[in-house]
Amino acid sequence: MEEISILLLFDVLVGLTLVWLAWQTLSSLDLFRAIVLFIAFGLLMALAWVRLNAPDVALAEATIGAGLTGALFLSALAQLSASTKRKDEENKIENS
Amino acid sequence: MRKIKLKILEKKPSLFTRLTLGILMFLLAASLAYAVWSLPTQALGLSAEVAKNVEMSGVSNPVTAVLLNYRSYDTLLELGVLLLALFGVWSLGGVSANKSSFVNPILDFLSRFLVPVFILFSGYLLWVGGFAPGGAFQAGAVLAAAGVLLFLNDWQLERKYSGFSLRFVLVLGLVLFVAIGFGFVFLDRVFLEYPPQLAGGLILLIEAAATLSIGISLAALFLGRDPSVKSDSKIDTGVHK
Amino acid sequence: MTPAFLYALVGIVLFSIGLYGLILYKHLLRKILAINILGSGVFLVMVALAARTGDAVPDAVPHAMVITGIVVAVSATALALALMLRVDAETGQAVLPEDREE
Amino acid sequence: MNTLYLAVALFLLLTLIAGMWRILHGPTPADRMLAAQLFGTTAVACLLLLSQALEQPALRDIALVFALLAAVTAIAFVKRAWLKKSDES
Repeated sequence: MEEISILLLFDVLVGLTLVWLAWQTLSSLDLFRAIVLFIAFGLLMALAWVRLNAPDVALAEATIGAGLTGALFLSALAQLSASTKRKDEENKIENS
Repeated sequence: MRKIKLKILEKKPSLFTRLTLGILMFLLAASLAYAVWSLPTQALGLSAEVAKNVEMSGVSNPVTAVLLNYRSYDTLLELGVLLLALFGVWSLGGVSANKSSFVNPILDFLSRFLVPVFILFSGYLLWVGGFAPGGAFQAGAVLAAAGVLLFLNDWQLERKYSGFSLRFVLVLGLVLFVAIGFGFVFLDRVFLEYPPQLAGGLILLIEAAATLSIGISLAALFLGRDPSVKSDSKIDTGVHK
Repeated sequence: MTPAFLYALVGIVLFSIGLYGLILYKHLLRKILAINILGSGVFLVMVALAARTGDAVPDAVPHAMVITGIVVAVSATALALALMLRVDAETGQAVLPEDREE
Repeated sequence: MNTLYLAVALFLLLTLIAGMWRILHGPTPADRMLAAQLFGTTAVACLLLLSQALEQPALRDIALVFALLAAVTAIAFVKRAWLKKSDES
């Protein structure tokens, strides 16, 4: 019985943290912070799949979440901030 | 190091908008929760059918059996979707990533060490997929991670491989899947149905090809541009700066 | 309160949060993040409903669909990010045309 | 013994949630990224404990994936989000 209550507590904690992370990810104005929170969200999703007895899905989420999503978003952010920065400088020159 | 502020300038939506949308979303969530609550707490779904036919499918992992045998249409079309996404990215031209001439010795060593391990692990996941969690998608994703690691290290595909060879590997999974699917149509079977005694080997063959295609496609998606197009030729965006 | 129902509930909340973010926020990167969270919510509901088999093995069909869905989601994300970079290169702002601030 | 494993897994989950403070408050991007990497490491330990307690050996493969692929995100951060900024400054 003890084990079941520990597992239930585990589930509740994972669920609440998932919701909290999702909210923080979306409401974050700092894009880099949002991406790092999203990477953490993916990690926690893998734990949720494990608890739902879906190890295949957990494995897919782990490989994609750890290996691809983070790299894709970080790479896109780097290219994005480079071009917006250029735009800011252009504005500065025009305004001066 | 200088503290980096990457804040975006976005006006906060008005309180009225946020409140209205929040209430709407709450109502949506509440009605969905009610719908889930009213479902029976015990439902076997299709698990009995899956378990009954798993001996005939050629593999003992039920998820692989569903993916590559019972519902192989899904997997086939999914390979097509992956290719379409890649064509979409390529057609956008892509921004050529800045290449730094500086080679970091630590990263260089790390990638030399890790990439073979990734490839080995990808093969392991492919093999283990027949009887335990694993399979083509997971193996392909690990292979793609190896590719991402190489691209992050400013590795470039040699030009002689970036044309036909690359495209051949990209479509290999899809073509082999369709070919095997159609192959047995002439032997009085429906499309994508395999004879039970051959199913195990055929699934492994298809999965191996699919792993290669998925891995290379995902890595190419990360690269974001067609490697056979010269990286210095910038595509005209049509906007005069 | 079974774990399956708990996770289904979490999935529904994630879906709602994702939809809220997708509608409200203008920056395209935040919209893409919102779509990903929304999708994760849907996957969570599907797998949670597949786990209602009691002590038996969970239903493998939704699992297979979710695995396919995860791979499709990541390729769609890559395409969306490429589109966002193109919009950014054309206009200097990573927002949809109707949200553009002059 | 299983109860102990599960209790330790729960404790690790709590430390993981505590680690979120660093992601939320930074202050530098490197702090946030390292906290996310710490998430991964804790998840590996958590998965190994769960695999022992729930008798699901497949979870070890997932832990292995996390341990192996964590490097990719870290390198993506170093190459794409960090070096560039320090070059410019």
